Amino acid sequence: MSAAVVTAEVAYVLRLADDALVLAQRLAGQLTRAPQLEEDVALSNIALDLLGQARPLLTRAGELEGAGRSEDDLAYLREERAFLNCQLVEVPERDFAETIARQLLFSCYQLPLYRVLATSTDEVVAGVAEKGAKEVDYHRDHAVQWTLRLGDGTDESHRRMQAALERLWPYADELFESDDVTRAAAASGLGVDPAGLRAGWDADVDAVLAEATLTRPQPVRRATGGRRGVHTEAMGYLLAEMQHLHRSHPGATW
Amino acid sequence: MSAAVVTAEVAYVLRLADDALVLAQRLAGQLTRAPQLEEDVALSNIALDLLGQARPLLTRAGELEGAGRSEDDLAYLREERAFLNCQLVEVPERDFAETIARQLLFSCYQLPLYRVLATSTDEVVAGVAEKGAKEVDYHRDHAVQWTLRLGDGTDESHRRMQAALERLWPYADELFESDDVTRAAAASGLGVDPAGLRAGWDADVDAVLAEATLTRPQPVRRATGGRRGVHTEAMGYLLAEMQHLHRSHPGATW
Amino acid sequence: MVAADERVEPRDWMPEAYRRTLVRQIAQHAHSEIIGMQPEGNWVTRAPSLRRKAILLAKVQDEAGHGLYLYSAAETLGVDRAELLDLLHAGRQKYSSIFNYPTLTWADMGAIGWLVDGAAIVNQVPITRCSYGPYARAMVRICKEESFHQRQGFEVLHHLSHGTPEQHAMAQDAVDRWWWPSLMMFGPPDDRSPNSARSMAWRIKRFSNDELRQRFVDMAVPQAQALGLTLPDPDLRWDEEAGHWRYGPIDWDEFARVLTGDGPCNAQRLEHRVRAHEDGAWVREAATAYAQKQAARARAAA
Amino acid sequence: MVAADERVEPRDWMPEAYRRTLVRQIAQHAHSEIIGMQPEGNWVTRAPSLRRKAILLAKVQDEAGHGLYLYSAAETLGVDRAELLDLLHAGRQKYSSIFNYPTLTWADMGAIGWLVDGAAIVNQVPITRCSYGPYARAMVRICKEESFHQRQGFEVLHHLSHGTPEQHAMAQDAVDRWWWPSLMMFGPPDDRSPNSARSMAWRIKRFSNDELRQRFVDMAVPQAQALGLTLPDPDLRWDEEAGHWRYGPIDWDEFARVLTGDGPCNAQRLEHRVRAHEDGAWVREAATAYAQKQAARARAAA
Repeated sequence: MSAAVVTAEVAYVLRLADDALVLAQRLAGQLTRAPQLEEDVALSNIALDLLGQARPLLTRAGELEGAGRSEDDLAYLREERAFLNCQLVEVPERDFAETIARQLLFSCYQLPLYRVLATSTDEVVAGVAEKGAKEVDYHRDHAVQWTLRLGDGTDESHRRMQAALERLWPYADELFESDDVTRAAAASGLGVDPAGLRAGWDADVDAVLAEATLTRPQPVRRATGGRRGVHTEAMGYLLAEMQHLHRSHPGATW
Repeated sequence: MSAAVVTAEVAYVLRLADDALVLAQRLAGQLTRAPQLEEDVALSNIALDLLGQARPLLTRAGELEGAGRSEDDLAYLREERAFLNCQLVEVPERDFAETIARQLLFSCYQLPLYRVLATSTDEVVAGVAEKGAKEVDYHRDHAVQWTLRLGDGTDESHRRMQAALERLWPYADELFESDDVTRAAAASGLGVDPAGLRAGWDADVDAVLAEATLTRPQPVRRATGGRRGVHTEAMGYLLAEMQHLHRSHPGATW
Repeated sequence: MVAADERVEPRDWMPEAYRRTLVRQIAQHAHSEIIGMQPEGNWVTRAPSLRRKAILLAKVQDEAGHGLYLYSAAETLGVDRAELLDLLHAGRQKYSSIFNYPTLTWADMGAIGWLVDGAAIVNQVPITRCSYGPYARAMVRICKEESFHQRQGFEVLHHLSHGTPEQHAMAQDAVDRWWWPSLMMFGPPDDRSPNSARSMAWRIKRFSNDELRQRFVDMAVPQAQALGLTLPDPDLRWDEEAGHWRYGPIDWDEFARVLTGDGPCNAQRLEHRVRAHEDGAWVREAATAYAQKQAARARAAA
Repeated sequence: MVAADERVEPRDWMPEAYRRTLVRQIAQHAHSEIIGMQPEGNWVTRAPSLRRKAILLAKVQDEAGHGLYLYSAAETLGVDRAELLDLLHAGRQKYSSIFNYPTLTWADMGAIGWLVDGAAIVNQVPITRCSYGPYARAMVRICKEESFHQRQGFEVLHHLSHGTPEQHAMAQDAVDRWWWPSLMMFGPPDDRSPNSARSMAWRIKRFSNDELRQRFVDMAVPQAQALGLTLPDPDLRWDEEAGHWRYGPIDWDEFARVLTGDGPCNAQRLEHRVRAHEDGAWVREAATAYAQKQAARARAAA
């Protein structure tokens, strides 16, 4: 009912776009709730960067699809099963430690990904990735600094940061899944097969955890499905909130 | 943009319907979260009763309006500013004490209201009210029993129940507001001017609070506006969740 | 008595192993009812019409009621509900693995009703004749309500399947996702189900896993045809000779993964349940304290 | 120096009453920026297009930035941010009452930008020439950004006003609700504003409440005409002789009610703020503990 009808090329770009869009939406939901004003600034900045990446990617996906869909059509008028983001970005955070843990796991994946995508054969993808890599470098650094502070801060912050990692680690494997879409994108030069990014991610994250006196989780569970439009139950609520107003005024512009 | 265009008759019936619909929606959101299984049964039962009252009232409002709108059109395709429920029923509960406090304040108002409405000149309203009064009698009793248990239970439950009353009391005055709509409804025999219910409500609730060793709050604030479609900021999220799926499939039936 | 096909009642003597097996099974069944409220409860606030909202709400309420009967049945065996809930919350008693899958669209309300309740009924109807009286009687009532739920689920899917193209696709997608997990509800194949034989000897169970699974498939295939939906099994074919629908291989690795914690919602379901229970502790304590005060007042007044 | 129209800088001597007045005003202004994030933050996740979402998000971020500059300006007077936040959270310092109204529709994002930011600019532009240097300089930057926000708000309303009938109605409704509260942002009328005279003498304030209010009305009326929206004041009329738009009576009782706690969102805004602060306590403690450990490590290594 969803991704099955789109080409591998469109699906690949949508995955990139949806990761950025959905994480921006989650971070935007944290606005005015940060532990200090500087973090309201920092988190909204990250959200703005991600939204700024999502928009040209959605537009590009619409162009590649060739059905005349705009960035807003794709953001506001797709059903949940047609969103191709990884599940990690949709998981609602329950405290600041989870916000940071999610950002750490995701940025450590997105940074090397964007560095390679900067040479994509698709000019839009390459442009977003080149500019985006600089932004994500900051996102990663922000997450690393807070991981150190929380991991090596107080007993409570250590406990919370470790718990946040335990909760989110099951969503990490999905970032590196290969399938027909990623293989086709890698073959054509449009994209990257993310399996190749795994070793670097492991080394990067492990080093941060070690310095932060945190332990790498060993979860039983491995989430999967987001890339095929199978999401967590939290996703429907995120979309209901995001899309409701737009869908309430069919055909209107804003 | 909202209630201004509807007649007093339609507005009156919509107010009754929206009170029941929105409170049913709030209670439904508590499903699977009750402190014990018996309460999951009891609260969903109350939600079902209220939903069962809302549906014929919405249908009737649609008939009186004469624009061909069905119960679902009115529930799913109205904007927030056209919902005429009191604000009390839309306030999200933060713990079981608030669920109970809201139900106590509302049922103690709805029960005498329905008893009078059972003689409404409108057959649908009279029918809903007659059947509904028996249901609400149970809702009130349920809320009273829990108010006693929580008020006169442990120190913690007393503190929480008192805090819940403090939070919700500002929404009580709105239940008894008179305006052109209520006066017209009272004059025609369709409805009741709720100002006349205030003294009975005070006596009823005060007696319960006294037995429950709770203190009647004296808040500075008096919420108002719901009857003119001016709601709390929580209302938009409630409607986004409630309406999203329906609005995502324009024209579909279910 | 078991051998003589009579009913065992709470005050009758029973072997300890029989009692333990029954407690475990009834508790697991009760836990499944209350955990099973979550995937459907997930759509009550978003139901696409008020009529469907009322039906779904009533259904989830019924499940809470089933939980209550079943915990009561278990209590006749000398355990209490709080104890059983503690075992559930500690992860020491199971619930049906089917509820570790997420409900992603409204059509899942149809698929759960039709397939999951359908499979549950096939599993449970024989229990209405099981050897332990209270369990058998609870099951009579539960099966009656579940038949009703199954028809409602079928009706949801039928309506979607014959609705807009998007609704039809939504229905097909839900059936694609729920079909195989439903077949897994009957448990591992007979040659890998060590406890079955004993349960059958004790007449807690009356048919083997594979027998019940076949019965379910034989019912579901023509219903799918009536719905205008396909089942996601390329090997599905009618075996004229045997008079059965033959189905393809089941992914027992997936079954094992979900059973041992690696399902999409295992952690979520249990956390939700534990949170509701913990958040409600102060309420239960207040009720107890109030009841004690009332009793003391009654004594003082007497 | 004040009298000589020069700037007072942090190290300059200043009368204690001048310092106290400044601290109170700058703190209230800073608090208004951070409380003011809430009504707009309320719509970021629901913005109807991605472009508007980005603009709104950036605007709310700017408000957090304004809060930071202003707390820094206050800190030059020898108080610290934590102290001022405690006073806010305890209800002992105020923020602008305008933020005690709810944002009910998307059009409120336009009305807040156009009217609320518009009124704020009229109030604040004179402060860019106020006698205290750090405050004046913070205000230069803030006013520049707020002009930008005001144009964006105007643009949102303009688009809605010329959109579908529902969008036009939404815009009109928002203006109907925000107009009078915006006029109240200039404070009570001059004859009931006891502190104004002193603030004007100290050049913390440079124009009276009523002067600024009139300036705002004179700007807003033609803008409303350009928007194709009406202002909810039947008494509004052009006074040819004076060259001013005359407006009807303001409901000062409503102003007093909202100021003293009986506004639609007073409790909600403060609770939200206090909760964010309390929920973040462990994070701030962790940052402090980490910084101390790092400092100790640096000393040990030295």
